[in-house]
Amino acid sequence: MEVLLAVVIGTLYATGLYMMMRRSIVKLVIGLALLAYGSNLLIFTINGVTRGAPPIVPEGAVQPVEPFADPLPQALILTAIVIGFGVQAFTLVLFKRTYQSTQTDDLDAITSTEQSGKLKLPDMSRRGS
Amino acid sequence: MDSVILRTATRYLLPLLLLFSLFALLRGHNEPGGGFVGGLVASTAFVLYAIGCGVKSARELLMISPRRLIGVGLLVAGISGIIGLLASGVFMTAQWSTRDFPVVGKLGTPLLFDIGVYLVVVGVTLTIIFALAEGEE
Amino acid sequence: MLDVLTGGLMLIGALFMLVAAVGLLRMPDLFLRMSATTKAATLGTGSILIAVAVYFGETGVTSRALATIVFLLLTAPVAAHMLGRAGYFQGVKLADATLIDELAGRYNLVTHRLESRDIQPASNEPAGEAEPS
Amino acid sequence: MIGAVLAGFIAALFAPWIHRAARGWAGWLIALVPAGLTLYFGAHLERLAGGETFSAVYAWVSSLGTDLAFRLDGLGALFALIISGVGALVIIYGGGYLKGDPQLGRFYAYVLMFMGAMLGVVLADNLITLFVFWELTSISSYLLIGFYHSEADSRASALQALLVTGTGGLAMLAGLVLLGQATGTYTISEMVTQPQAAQSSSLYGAILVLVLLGAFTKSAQFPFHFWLPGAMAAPTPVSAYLHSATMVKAGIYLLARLSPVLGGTDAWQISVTAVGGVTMVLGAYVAWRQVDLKRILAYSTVSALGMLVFLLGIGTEYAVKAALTVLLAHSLYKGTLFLVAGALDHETGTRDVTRLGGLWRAMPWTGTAALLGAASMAGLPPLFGFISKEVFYKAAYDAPDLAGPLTAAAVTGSVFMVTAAALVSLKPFFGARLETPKHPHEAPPSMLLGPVVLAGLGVLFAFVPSWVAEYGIRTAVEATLNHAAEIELELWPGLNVVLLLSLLTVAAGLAVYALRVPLQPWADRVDLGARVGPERGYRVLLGGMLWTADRQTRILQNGYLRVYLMTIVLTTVALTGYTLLTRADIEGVWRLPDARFYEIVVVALIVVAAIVVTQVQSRLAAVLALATVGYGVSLLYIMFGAPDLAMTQFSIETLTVVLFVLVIYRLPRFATLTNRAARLRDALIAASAGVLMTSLVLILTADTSRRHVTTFFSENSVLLAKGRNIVNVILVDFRAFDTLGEIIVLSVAAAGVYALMRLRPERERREALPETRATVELSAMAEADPPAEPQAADSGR
Amino acid sequence: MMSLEEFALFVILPILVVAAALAFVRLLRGPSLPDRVVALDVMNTLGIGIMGTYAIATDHAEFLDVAIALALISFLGTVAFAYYIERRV
Amino acid sequence: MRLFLMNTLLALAWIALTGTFTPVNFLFGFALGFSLLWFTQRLRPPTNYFSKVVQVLEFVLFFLAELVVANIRVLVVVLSPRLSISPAVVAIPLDVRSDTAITLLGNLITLTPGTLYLDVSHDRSVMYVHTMFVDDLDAFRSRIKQGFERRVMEILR
Amino acid sequence: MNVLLLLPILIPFLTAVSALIFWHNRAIQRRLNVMGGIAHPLAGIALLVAVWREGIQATQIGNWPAPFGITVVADLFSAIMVVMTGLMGLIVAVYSLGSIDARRESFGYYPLLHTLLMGVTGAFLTGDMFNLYVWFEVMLIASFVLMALGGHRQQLEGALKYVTLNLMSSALFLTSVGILYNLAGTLNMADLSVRLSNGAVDSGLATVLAVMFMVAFGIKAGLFPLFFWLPASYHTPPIAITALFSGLLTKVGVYALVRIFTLIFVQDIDYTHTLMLIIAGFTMVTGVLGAVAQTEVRRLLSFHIISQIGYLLMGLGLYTELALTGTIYFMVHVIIAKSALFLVSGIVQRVAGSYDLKHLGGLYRARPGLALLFFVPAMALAGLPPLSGFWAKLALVRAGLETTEYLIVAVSLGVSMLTLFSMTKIWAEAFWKDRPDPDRPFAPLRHRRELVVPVIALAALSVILGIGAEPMLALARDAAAQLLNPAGYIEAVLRGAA
Ligand code: NA
Ligand code: NA
Repeated sequence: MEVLLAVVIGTLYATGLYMMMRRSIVKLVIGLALLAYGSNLLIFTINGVTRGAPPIVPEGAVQPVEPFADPLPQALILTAIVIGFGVQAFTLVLFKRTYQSTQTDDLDAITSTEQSGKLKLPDMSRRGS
Repeated sequence: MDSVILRTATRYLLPLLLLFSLFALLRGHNEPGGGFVGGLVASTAFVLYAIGCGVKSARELLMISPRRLIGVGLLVAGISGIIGLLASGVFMTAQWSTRDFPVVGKLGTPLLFDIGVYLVVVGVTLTIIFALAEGEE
Repeated sequence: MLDVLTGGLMLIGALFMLVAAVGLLRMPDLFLRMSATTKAATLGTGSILIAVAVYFGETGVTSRALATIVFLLLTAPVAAHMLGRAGYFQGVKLADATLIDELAGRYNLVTHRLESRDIQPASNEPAGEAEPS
Repeated sequence: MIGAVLAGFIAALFAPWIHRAARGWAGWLIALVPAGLTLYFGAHLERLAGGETFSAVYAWVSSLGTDLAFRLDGLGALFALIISGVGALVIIYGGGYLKGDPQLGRFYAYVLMFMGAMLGVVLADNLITLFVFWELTSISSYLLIGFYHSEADSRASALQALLVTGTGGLAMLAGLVLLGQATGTYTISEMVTQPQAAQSSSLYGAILVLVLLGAFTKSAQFPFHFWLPGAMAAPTPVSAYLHSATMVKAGIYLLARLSPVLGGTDAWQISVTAVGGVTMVLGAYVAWRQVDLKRILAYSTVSALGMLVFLLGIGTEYAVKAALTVLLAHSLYKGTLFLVAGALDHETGTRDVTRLGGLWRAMPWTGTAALLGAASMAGLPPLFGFISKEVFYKAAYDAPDLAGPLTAAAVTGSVFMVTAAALVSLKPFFGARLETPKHPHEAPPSMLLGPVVLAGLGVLFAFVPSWVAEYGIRTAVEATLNHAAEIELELWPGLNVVLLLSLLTVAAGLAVYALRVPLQPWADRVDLGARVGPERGYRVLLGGMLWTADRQTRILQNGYLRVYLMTIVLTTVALTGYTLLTRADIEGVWRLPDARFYEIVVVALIVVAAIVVTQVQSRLAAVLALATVGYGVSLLYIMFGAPDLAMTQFSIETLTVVLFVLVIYRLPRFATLTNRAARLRDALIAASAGVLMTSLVLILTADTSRRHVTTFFSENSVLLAKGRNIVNVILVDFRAFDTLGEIIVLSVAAAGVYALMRLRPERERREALPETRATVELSAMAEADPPAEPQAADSGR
Repeated sequence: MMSLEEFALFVILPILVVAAALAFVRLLRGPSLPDRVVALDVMNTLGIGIMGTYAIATDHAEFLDVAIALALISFLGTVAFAYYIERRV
Repeated sequence: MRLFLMNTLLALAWIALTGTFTPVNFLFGFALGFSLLWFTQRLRPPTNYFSKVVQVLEFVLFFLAELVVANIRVLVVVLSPRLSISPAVVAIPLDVRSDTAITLLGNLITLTPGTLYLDVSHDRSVMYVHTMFVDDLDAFRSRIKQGFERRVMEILR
Repeated sequence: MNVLLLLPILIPFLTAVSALIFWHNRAIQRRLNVMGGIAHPLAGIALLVAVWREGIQATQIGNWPAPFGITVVADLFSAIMVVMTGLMGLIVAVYSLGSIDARRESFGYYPLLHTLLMGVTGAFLTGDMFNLYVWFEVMLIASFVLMALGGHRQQLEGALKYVTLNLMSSALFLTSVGILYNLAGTLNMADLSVRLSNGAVDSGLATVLAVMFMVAFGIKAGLFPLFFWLPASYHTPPIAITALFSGLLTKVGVYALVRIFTLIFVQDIDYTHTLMLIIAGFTMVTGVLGAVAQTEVRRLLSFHIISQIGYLLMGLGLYTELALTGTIYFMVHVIIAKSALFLVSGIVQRVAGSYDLKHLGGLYRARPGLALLFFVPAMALAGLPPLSGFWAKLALVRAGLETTEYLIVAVSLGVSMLTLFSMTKIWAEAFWKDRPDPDRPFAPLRHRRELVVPVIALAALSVILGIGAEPMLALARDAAAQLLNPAGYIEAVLRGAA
């Protein structure tokens, strides 16, 4: 199963990074989200996947029944997800405000904080559609 | 939005959602759930209400400003840790009641902490969504 | 015996959900798709949840399963209604087979208020640009 | 002794205040400090001559082997006397020269600070302490050269001097540290006792080069000499003090001080003598062809410094004696001439020798001092300069190797020095009276004291040569060589080759002076320095550095976020990938999946949805596909025993969708902005990162037997933490500290969103675009009036 | 003879995930945004079913709680989407 | 009185949710319910539960039957090779006016055969319904009115 | 002792929470800000004294034994950094009173400020890798908001890049922590140290992971070629915020690097630490050249941050006691000097109306006091003896020469020359040069006390740290010794464990 999950994880990282390297603000933030899925799933996967055995102690028992999923990575991911959510919410709004302020969502046009105007990238084109 | 059935459904859903949110919160120590999910469900209730009946009504219903709720939640969580500090000299050491309660099991500072989490999550979600919804007049 | 009941309920549920999905895929317009899915999905989920209740046979589980069903019954139509409205404002095309559209032209496109009689001759044109598919 | 060093710094602190309080008398008052120091050092001469040394050690930065160790020996005393003595005169002189200048207070402070630093250099017995003061002299010099800071020239010259001496200084620092390493001590007096330690070290070559770099830049040796004429932008008393009498001699001091440790080797003799010789000839040659008095003096200083280095390179006992004699003589006559030049400038308004002439009558005292100084510089008897010239020639003439060429170089340099001396003394004061911008008067007493005293000393010393030899030169030579020496100085050594050479020198020098106008065009043709000289090199280097800096920054910090991201991704992939391939064992990693049908479908769904996200044209459709990915991931969590995780992920997913919808429905739709090639390139880069992560997962999941702390949680969750849901117990108890941080993050994010939405710059709020305003918001339908929010009071602070 | 748990795992779950895949095809094809949202909504509902089934398959009632949470919260997502589709027109 | 009932119901719902029937849990649930009711008091339109129990039960059975029938019909259509549908959006004049009634009606319509509640006009006089199969518009209208609206009016009266 | 470890975290926490609750009352917030600002460094100093006297302090949050619970632990290095955090917090808190506008104050400036301090302090004190991630995030989100607070276009543009690139780093950090747990089965740093050194973990994979951490922290620290976010954003928020960021944020990245590359990843020093030296060299050079190319003071100083990070990394790469002493001392020095420079430039802007050297001038004559306040930290930064930067440089140079890493020494000396060059550039342009627009008078400085006192304090510290370098150097040396010999740390953390 880890093999398939490994492929999923690779895909999430790749698509996330690809989206981040676009020129659109929205794609950027979507890319960040994909990246977050990727890292969460990676932690989940590498620390041992156990089919259908949540780390919950049955009522009346003192210990969970073996085999059970490692609870610690789950707790870590949970924390990471929630943190990621907070950060993402802020990021989204920040990007929206940036768009409103600059009146463009083309990241290539958002360079005014650096003295770079003269450098042209080979793959830059005017806005398409 | 002028939708009768959304508005009506929301009014009936709200108590149900809140009830479930408390359920999730209180039971979280033993079953899936906890302050975070509980808080999210509770905020869902208010967000739905805001969509159905307007943000202003939702704010009135909530009574306390979501931002203050954040502060209160953090304070509750902090206090739960400080209780441990005062009682045993180590921050966040759990202090438990001696007897069991239904659903919750034993009452203790970890639950208080989770309540803090719950309040923070409600406050945070609503702060964000209300602020966005009220937009930029 | 209970196993058979559970299994049967699950199977019925799963099949209805499959039908809902097929309907979603096959139906020619938004409204027909929703028409197919709201029912089938609700019933399908409902059966599975009842199967869960039967399987576990605990008060807590049963009551939660039932609560979920009630919730679904309460919310699925609301969601469909909301999406239908949205579709109307977006100018979603009705299937060619549609006999009549008595709603056409009755939404005020500015206030989004729905009237009981026609307020404009034109059928509903989208007020803004539609999302390209 | 530390008091003597610190006196300058402490006085510097109070100097501006004294200046404000004492007005015109401040210079005289402040000069009491260096004058007192002169007496203090003078009072030690007797006992120094008796072979005593004085040292004091105060713990300072012991962790780095740096103590405030000071040691007064003959060499130090000679320098210290020059420093404090000339310092006193220059301060008095400066009071007159800069009378009325609002910055005069600062001038006193800087000069005093410099003096303290310079005393520190010559008294320090610890290499690092020496370096500390060394750098302080550089920075004082920077502040003083830039004294007329409104002038772009002054600023550029100050910078040039700082960069050249600073760079040399840093090289020297490395050299000194290496020297400390090689000898095992930073204490100079200890180091001197074991010269073989450094010279036998494998680092000797590096040490030598680095230390010499420091000394040569500071002492304006070719090819680093060019900063010194530039430094003439400083007020003239500064030039006299720093750039002639003292600071530039710090390099000489260092060479002398370290000559027992580093000297005596072939490498030392060849490099030091050669550099000194070239500098000596070149400086003098350039000097006579200048028209600015100060530049003439500056180049002649370069030449004199070359002379000193040249002598120290020869390194015989006699050469050292000659060097120290020349040093003393030079300080006296060059100080005189600079102060005279300042007086001329001050009184006439120009320093251009071609515009000065016949001033003797107007400025007789100044003229006298000038004549005495220049005569000393030219090496005429009966002046101290004559004595120094004699020993200089003799040192070259008696050099163990290559005496012929060395003597020739010495004579050549000296010839032009004579010309230069004539130029600064004869030309302004004699001949036809020329009109000057200002009507000349005799300089005020404060400005006469310095030149007259210095010139007078030049005469006086010539008549007490044995006293000077005994109390000034001998102890210094002994301190330098670290062994006893016999020193004699005579005003009249008798008729010999050296005297003949001296006569020849004076005659030739005066001849060049007389013929200087016809010679000038011929000389210009020989002059390569102006075209390919080191100053040009400095400019090219500086310009190249600026160009590189600009270019590099433009390329690196180009402003394009996607390029930044690409760089970071590539760096990560390259470093991690390389390490993985070279360091990790990746056997047995590739294996077949063991999966169930529904798992495969879910996985496929996620993969397809993720790819769809990248390809879809509609933003909201992308959000929906993203949500599908999220739901799919949640399903995976369900399937692998993580209900809490799934629950959280589902809830978050939904909330995220709501947020996305709330936020992005106003943003413009996607457009394809990059071309196909760029997309392909990015896809490849992204895929490489994906492959890396996939490989990592495969490698890491090949062995999952490494749980370590988990058992504790499962064993104690119920018993000690009283909860059955272990994940939740971890979150609120075992690792509640994490959760505390987590809710803080959430809180701050909420505060941030709130602030972003509500707190707008004034201008932007006023100019809110119509379409922005017209957009319907949630509250619109609820007839919302803005809720009670804090007054964003713009009381403007 | 297959146990109930196996039945859930190897019959019911595959049906449900296939249904989800079909719904996803609709999500891809649209054509309108509401169509896609309907598809997502159906996928959510399927998710509830999957979790119920999984609860049976693994004999862990905990998964039901997840299903409830999903039901409660995903409704909000659909409503919000619908609301904003309408608003942005 | 009505509030007390609601409160009790909520307490019972709590017990159902938690699955633990003990007096303490009931009291706890009651307390929770009380606070919720207090919290949500401004939302509630008047209803009368007690007398309607029978009608409600009858109604539920009717509805479940409709739901099953509807689904089978949809199943048949969806799976038939040719989609034999004749959709329409129909305006149906309304007699009920209350929010609750309209909501209930709308939900019922959506959940039953081939029909989908779309919206109600602002003045609440007309409801718009989408249907999958229609031959006769009037017959359709009256089926809705008789089958659903009547029953809804009954239980909500 | 427990309390001493927690106070530096709890004080800013309670300050922030109280300020959040009094969201509507600026006056109370300002008072809370000062109270918290004073209490924080005091708590830090108390902790430092305790560590100095009694050795490494550790406590287990929730009383769960290490390595299962989360450890809060302070060795000398941590404690020094905590004191610096408190100090910078106080300085900026006071400066903010006079420089942050009322609107920002109304929108949570003070709670954000103290949350940032809390995050930084937490990062310095935690003994757990995942908890470190959490504190990093606390610090980051607070910095995100502070950077964007006010909503000016430049701020938003800067924040966009700042946020995106830092989130990349966070994702990588998180991934690496997950892998670390997979490899070692524990998150406790001391336990990790034990398990990585006793062969329980595949050392090849550990090296791979080490490199991943290097990149993740490298982004936060602003290393070459990962620093882009810094020059893109640091000059955009109000100067008090920039000063705080410059003083603390990248330093947390460096702290993390030092921590893990002395405590945990020391199994392949030849590879990892050599790599670090290479990166350090490039970081120094590209940073300083970037600075040289700027004409805007804040940008120039921002590029310098990068350059100085190179020095900090150099010490770690050399990995000797002297080198780490240099790094720690350099850290303290650069926090003080750099913040002072930013704060001074803020005053310059208030007086002369610009941050741009082209528009500045004439301040040497008109505001000599200000000139002095600039000159001292500027020369300290350039490494002029006997100011603080010199000793830092000297320690590193000595360490480099002793380990025969001549190239990096040469680079570091060259870079120090360029640093001097760029400092004199500001000096010459803003202070010496005449004012280009003589008609525009200098503005009187309002809120003089709040603005000037912090700067004087920093300049004085820089001088004291230079002339009286020995105590701090001795402290840094002891801290370095602790770093190089992790046994004490491990013992202190795992003491209670089985
Ligand atoms: Na920084
Ligand atoms: Na930073």
